[in-house]
Amino acid sequence: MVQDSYLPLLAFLVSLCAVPAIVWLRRAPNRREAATFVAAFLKFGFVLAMLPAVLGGEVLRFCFFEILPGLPLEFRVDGLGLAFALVASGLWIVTSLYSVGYMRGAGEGNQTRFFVCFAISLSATMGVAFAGNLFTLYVFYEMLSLSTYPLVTHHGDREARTGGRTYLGYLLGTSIAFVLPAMIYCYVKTGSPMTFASSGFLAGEVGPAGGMVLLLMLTFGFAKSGLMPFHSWLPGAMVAPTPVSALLHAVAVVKVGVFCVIRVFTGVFGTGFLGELDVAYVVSWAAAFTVVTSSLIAMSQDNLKRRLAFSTIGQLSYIVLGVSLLSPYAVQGSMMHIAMHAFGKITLFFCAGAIYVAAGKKYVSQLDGLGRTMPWTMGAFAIGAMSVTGLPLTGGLLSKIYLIWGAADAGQLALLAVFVVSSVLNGVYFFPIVYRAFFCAPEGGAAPGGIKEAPLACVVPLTFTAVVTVLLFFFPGLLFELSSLMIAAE
Amino acid sequence: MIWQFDIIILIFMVVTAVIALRVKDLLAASMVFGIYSFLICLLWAEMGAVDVAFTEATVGAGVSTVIMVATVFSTRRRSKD
Amino acid sequence: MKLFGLIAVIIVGALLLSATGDFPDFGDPQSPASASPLSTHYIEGSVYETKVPNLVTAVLADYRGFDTMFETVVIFVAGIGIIAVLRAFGTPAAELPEGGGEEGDDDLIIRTTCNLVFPVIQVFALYVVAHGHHSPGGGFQGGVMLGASYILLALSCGLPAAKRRLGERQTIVLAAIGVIVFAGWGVACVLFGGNFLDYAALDPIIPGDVQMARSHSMLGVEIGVAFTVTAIMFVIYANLSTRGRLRDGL
Amino acid sequence: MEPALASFLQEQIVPKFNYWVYVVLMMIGLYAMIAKNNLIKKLIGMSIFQTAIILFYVSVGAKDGAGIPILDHHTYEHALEHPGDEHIDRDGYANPLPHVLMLTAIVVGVSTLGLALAIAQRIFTSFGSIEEDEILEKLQPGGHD
Amino acid sequence: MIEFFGFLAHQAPLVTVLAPAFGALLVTLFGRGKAEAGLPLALISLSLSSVGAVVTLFHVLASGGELRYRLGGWAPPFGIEYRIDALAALTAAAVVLVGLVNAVFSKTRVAAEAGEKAPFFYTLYLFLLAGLCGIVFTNDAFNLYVLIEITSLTSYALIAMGNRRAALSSFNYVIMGTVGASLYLLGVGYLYIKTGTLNIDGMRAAMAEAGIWGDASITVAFILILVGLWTKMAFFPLHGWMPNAYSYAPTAVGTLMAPLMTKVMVYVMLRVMLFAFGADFSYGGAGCGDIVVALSTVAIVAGSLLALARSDIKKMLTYLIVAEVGYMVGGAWVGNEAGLTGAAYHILSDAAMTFCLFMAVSIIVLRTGDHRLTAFTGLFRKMPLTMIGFTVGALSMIGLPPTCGFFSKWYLVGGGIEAGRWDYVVALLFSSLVNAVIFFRIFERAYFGEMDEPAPAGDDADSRPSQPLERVPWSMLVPLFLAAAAVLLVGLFNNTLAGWLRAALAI
Repeated sequence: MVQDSYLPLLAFLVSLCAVPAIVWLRRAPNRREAATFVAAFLKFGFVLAMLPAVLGGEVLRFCFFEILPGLPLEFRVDGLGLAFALVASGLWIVTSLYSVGYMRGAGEGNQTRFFVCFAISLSATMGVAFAGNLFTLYVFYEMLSLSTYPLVTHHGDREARTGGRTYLGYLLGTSIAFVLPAMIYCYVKTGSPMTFASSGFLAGEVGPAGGMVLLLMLTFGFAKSGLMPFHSWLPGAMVAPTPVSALLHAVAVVKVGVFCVIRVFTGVFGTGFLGELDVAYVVSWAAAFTVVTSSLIAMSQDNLKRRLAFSTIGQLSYIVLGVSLLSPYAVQGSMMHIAMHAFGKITLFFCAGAIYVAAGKKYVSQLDGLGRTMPWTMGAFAIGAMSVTGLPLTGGLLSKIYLIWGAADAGQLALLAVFVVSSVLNGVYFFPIVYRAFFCAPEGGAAPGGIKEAPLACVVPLTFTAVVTVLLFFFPGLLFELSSLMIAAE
Repeated sequence: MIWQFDIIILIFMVVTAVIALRVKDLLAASMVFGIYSFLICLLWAEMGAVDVAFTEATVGAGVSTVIMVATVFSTRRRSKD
Repeated sequence: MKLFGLIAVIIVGALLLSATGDFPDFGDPQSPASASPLSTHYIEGSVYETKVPNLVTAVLADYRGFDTMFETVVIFVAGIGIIAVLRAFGTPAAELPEGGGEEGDDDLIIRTTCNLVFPVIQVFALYVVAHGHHSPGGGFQGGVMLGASYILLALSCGLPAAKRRLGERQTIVLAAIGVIVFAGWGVACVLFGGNFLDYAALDPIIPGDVQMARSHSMLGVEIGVAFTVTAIMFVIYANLSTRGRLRDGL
Repeated sequence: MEPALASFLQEQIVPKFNYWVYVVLMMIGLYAMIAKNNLIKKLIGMSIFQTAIILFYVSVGAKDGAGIPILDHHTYEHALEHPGDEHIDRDGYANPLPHVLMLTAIVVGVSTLGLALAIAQRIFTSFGSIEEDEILEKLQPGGHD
Repeated sequence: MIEFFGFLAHQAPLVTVLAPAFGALLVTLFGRGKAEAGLPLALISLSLSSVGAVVTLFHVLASGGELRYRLGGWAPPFGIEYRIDALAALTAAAVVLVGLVNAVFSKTRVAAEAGEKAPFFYTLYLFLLAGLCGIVFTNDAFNLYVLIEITSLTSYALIAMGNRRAALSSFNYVIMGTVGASLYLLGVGYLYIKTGTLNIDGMRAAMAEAGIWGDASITVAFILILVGLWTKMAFFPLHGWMPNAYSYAPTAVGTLMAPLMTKVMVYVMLRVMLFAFGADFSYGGAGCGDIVVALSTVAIVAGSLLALARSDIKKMLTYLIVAEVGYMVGGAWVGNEAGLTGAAYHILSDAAMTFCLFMAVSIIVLRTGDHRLTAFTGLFRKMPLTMIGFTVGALSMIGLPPTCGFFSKWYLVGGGIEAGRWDYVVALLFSSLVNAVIFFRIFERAYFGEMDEPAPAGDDADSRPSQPLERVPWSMLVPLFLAAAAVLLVGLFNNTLAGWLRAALAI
C-alpha cells in the first residue's frame, strides 16, 4: 500500500527551485514570468503523475529524515492530499496568467518579490497537502504563513501594514499558542510519530475531556480555516493585490486551513474515535454559528472583496461543519467542497480584480450596469456566484447535496437547516450584484466612456475557471473517486 | 590553637570591620581595613595556617591596603556614608 | 536600598546559621573534612611522594598544581585587566580631573632608609620563594614581597625611580614569562609522555629520583609564580596610584 | 539562665563560635555591598565578605591539638630515610587542603579588588564622583534604567 | 603512528584549554602597541583549540560516553581531573567556535575600539575563552571556582573597556559577580566540610555513602551554589548586572559574552545538579524543584515583558536572554528526560541564535549609528544581507521550524507537559508570542521603511557609536552567515545532538 516515491518531493521542490531563476531573471520580466510558468506546469505535471498510483489505492511516501526522536519529516500522498494538490497546482497556472495581466495592468511595483513569494507559498501549500504527519503539517503551515506575509502587505502602505499585522498576529499567534502545545502533548503522551491514519493516531489515547481540549486547540489553532472568533485576519488580508486574494485567500491559505482541520478530524482523531468521544458537536456549532454570522455580515459589506472574504469565511465553515458531522457523506462532501468552492470563489475574485483593473471600481454600489461593458467578466461572476450559492449546473450543487445528505444522515436537522438557510443567504448577497450589473442603468445615465473589458490575460483565466466550475457539475468523477478513497479507508 | 586568643581576635575583627565601613574618611577606612587584614593574619597564624597567614600579611595587609590608599588619593577622600 | 540590604542580609544570614548547627564542632579532628582519606593522604603520604615537608606547598604546587597555574593566571589577568581598563597611553595629564591627593615632597631620611631596606627585602623575598618547601612561603608570598619592594621604592623615591629598575614593558614581559614558565613546565611533562603537570615524567632530565623530580619541579613552577606576582603587584600599584598615567605617583 | 538557652549555648555556639562569627562578618560585608553608596566602601565590604569565607574555610581545616602543616625536621628526616615506615600521625598536623584553597582565594580576592579599584578610578575619571547616587544623577538627563 | 594519534586524542582536551591560554601569553609578549598585532595569534590559537574541541568530541563519542584526564597524573580525589562527556565536549566546541568566529567578526572593531590596547584586549579575550573551556571540562569543584573567577575577571575588564557607562555597569557586575562566585565557593565549602572531598563525582559518592542527604547543611550548600550560579547566569531577579553590561560593552565583547557566559553557567548548574548532588537529591531531597520551576516561569514572563518595553535594541536582546535563561533553568528543573535534554540542547541553540542576533544587531548599530529600534527602518532594502542573518536569528527566538529555537522549545514544552507543569508550558508559549510581537514589529519597520510616528524618547548618548561604518565589511557578514547556518544546522540535526546529550545526562 505504502510506496516510496520521489514524486512528492519533486512536486514540492519545483516551485522552490523556480525562486533563484525568478530572482536571476528579474531584469527581463517576460522571461521571469516564463520561469514561473515552466515551474507551474512542471508542478502540475508531477502532481498528475501521482494520480494513477493514488487512484490505485497506493500511498506515496517520501521521508526526508528523522527530525525528532521517532518523528520523521515525511510526505504521504493520499486521496485527500492529492485532490487538494491538484486543485492548488492547477489553479497556480491559471493564477499565474491572471497575475501577469493584473500586475502589469494595475502597474504594481516589486513584481519580482511578488512572484518569488508566490512560488514559495505554493511550495508550502504542497508541503501541507502532502504532509504525512502532524509535525510536517505544522512546519509547512508556518512556512505558508510567513511566505504569504510579503504578499499580503504588497502595497506597503498604512492599510497594508495593519492588514499584515492582523494577518500574522492571528495566524502565528493561534498556531504557536494552540497547535504547538497540542502537538507536543500528543507527541509526549502517545510517543507515536503522529502519522495520519484513517483510524486516528490519538484513538484510545485520550479521554473525553482531554480529547475535547485537544480537538478545540487543533481546530481553532489552524486559524487559516477562518472559524470565528479567529476570522478577522481574512477580511484584513484583502488589502493584498487581487491575484493574492484569489489564489491565497480563495484557494491556498484558507483551504490549507480547512484541509488541516479535515486532517485533524480524519487523521489525528479519526471520525470513529471522535464519535465515541462525542465531542465534535462543539466544533459543529461553532462552525454553524460562523456560517450564519458571516453570511449576515457579508450582506452589509459594500467593498466587493470584503464581501467575498466574508462569503469565504462562511463557505470554509461549511467544510468544517461537514467534517464535524462525522458522517461519511458529509466528510466526502467537505472534501469535494474544497475543490468546488475553490473554482467558484477564485472565479469571483478574478472578476473582482478584473473589475478593478478595467474600471477601477471596488464597491458593490458602483457596479451598476457594468455587465454591459464587461460581459465576459460579469458572466463569469454570475457562474461563480451560482456555484458558491449551490445552484444547479455548477459544481457547488454537488458538494452541497452531499453535505446536506450528511447532516440528514447524522440526524442533525438543525444543522441541516443551517445549510439550507445559509445557501439562501448566499443567494441574497450575491445576486443583487449580478442584477445590478446586468439590469440597472449605470450611474449618470449612459455607460461612462473608457471602461472596456479587462485585459485578455485577466479574462482568459476567469473564463477558464468559470467553465471548469460548470464542467465539474457534469464530470465530478475524479474528485468523487479521490474523496471516496478516504471514506473507503475508514 | 588557643581559643581565648581566638575569641579576642574575632571580636576585634568584627569591631574593625564595622569601623572600616562606618568612618566617613576613606583614608581612615583603608587604614582600618589594613588593621582588619592584619588581625585576620594573626588569626590564621594562631589557627595553624601559617602559609595563609603569610599570604594575608603580604597581600591583604600589605598590597591591598596600599592600592586602596592609592585609589583614595587619586579619587576622593570624603565619603557620604 | 538600605532596607533591601537589611532584608537580604537577614535572609542569607538565617540560611547560613540554620546550617551551622549541622557542622562538626570547630577544631574537631574527626570531622569529615579532616578525617577524609584526602586530607589523611596529604598529611601522611605526601612526603613519601614528593619529599617536601611543607604540606601546603606540596598540595599547592603538585597535587593541585593545575589550580595554582590558574591562580597565577588570575593574577596575570588582573594585571592585564587593570592596564586595559585604566592605562591612558599618552593622554595629557591636564585632561584628567584632579583627585584629592596632593604630591608629597621627597624626604631624605625616608629615601635613604628605603634604599637600605630595598635590597634586604628582595633578598628575603628570594629566600621565601626558594625556601617554600621547608618553611611557610613560596612563590606567591615571595613574589608579593618582591613586588612590594618595588612599591616601596616607588613610594619613597617616586615612580620614575622604580620604573628605571622595572620598566612597564619589562614588567608585562616578566609577568607573561612567569605564566609561561609554569604552563611550559606542564607542557614539558606532556612532551615526556606524562599528563599535563605530571612532574614525575620529567624524571629522566632532572637529577635525583622521581620524588626529587617532583620537588625540583615545584621549585621551578614557584619561581614562575613569583615572576608573575612580582610584576603584576607592581603593575597594579603603578596604575592605581597614577590613574593609569604612570607619571609620578603618590 | 534558662536551661534551654544554656544548652543551646553549650552545644551550638561555644563549640562552633568560629562558624557564627564568619556569618556575622559575611553579613556585614554583604550589607555594605548592597547598601553603601560609596564605591570604595562597597569594595571594602566586598573584601570583608571574601575574608569571611576564607575564615570559614580555615576554620574547617583547624584541628584541636594540631600543629602547623609543615613536618618538623625530625619527622622529615625520618621519612626520607625510611620510606616504608609510615609513622606520620594525621592528628598532629592541621589539614593542609583548606589552606591551599584559601591561598588561591586570597589571591583571587586581591585581584578582584585591584581590578575593581581600577574600574572605580575610571568611573571617577568619567563622572567625577565615586558616590553612586551622584553618578546616577549625572546620567539622568539622557539615560534610562 | 596510531599510538601518536592516540596520544594526540588523549591530549585534545588539554589543547582545547591551553591553546587560547598560550595564545594569550604570546600576544602579551609580542604584541606591542600595534592595533592588530594580537589578531593572527588569536586566530591561530583559537583554530587549534577548535580542532582540539572537535577531536575531543569525536573521541568522547567513540569511547562511549566519557573521557577522564588526570592533571598532574594524580588519581582523584588527590589531584584534579577532567571529566568530559558529550555535553561538555559540545559546549566546549560551541565556546571555542563562537570565540573563533567572533574574533574574525570583531577584527575591525577591536582595532577601532581598543586602539593601542588591542593586544591586552586579545589577551583577556583568549583567557576568557580558556577559562570557559576549563569550566566545562573540570570535575573539581574548587578548580571550577578558580576558572569562574578567571572568566569573571576577564569579563569585568573587557566590559569596562567600553564607554563610561560600560565602566559603571562593569562595577555593578563586579559586585554581583563576586557575591555569586563567593556564594558558590561557600557552598563548596559546606560540601567539603561534610564530605571531605572536592571531586564532583566524589562528593556524590561520599554523600551517598554517609547517607547525609537530609542534613540541613547539604540543603543549604545546594541553595548557596544554586544562588551563586544564578547570579552569574543572570537568572531573574538576579539579572540586574547584565543588560547594561552587555549593551555598553565593546562590540566584540557583547557578541562574545552574550552567547557564552550565561550558557556556560547553565551548564555548570546542570553539572552540579546531576553529578555533585545527583538527580535523586536535586529533584527529590532538596524539595525545591517546584519553587524553582515557578521562579523560572516568572523569569520567562518578566524577561519577555521587559524586552517588549525596551527601545534600545541591545538591551531588548539582553532581556530576551533573561527569558532564555528562564527556559533553561525551568527545563533543568522539571525533572524529566525531555526537560533536561531541552535545557542542555538549548545551551547550544541559544548560543547559536544569540550569537547570530548580537552580531546582526551590532552591525546594524554600527552601520546606522542608531541604537534604538528606529535603526531598523527600511533595512530590508538597505542592508538585505545583514537582515537575512537577523531574520534567521529572530525566527529562532520566536521558535519557528526548522530553526534550533523551535526544537529546544519542543523539548522544553514536552518536558513541561510530561511533568504537568502547565504554568511553565504557558510561560514558554507566552514568551514565544511576545518574541513574535517584538520581532515582527521590527520586521514591519524594516520592511515598510519610513513610518510617520514620533521617535521613542530618551536618547542615550553613551550607547551611540561615535562614527557610523561606511560599509559593512565581509569579515562581519561571513561570521554572521556562519552563525545563521549554525542556527539552522543545530536545528536540523537536533535529533543527533539530543541523542548525545540524552546519553550524557542519563538520569
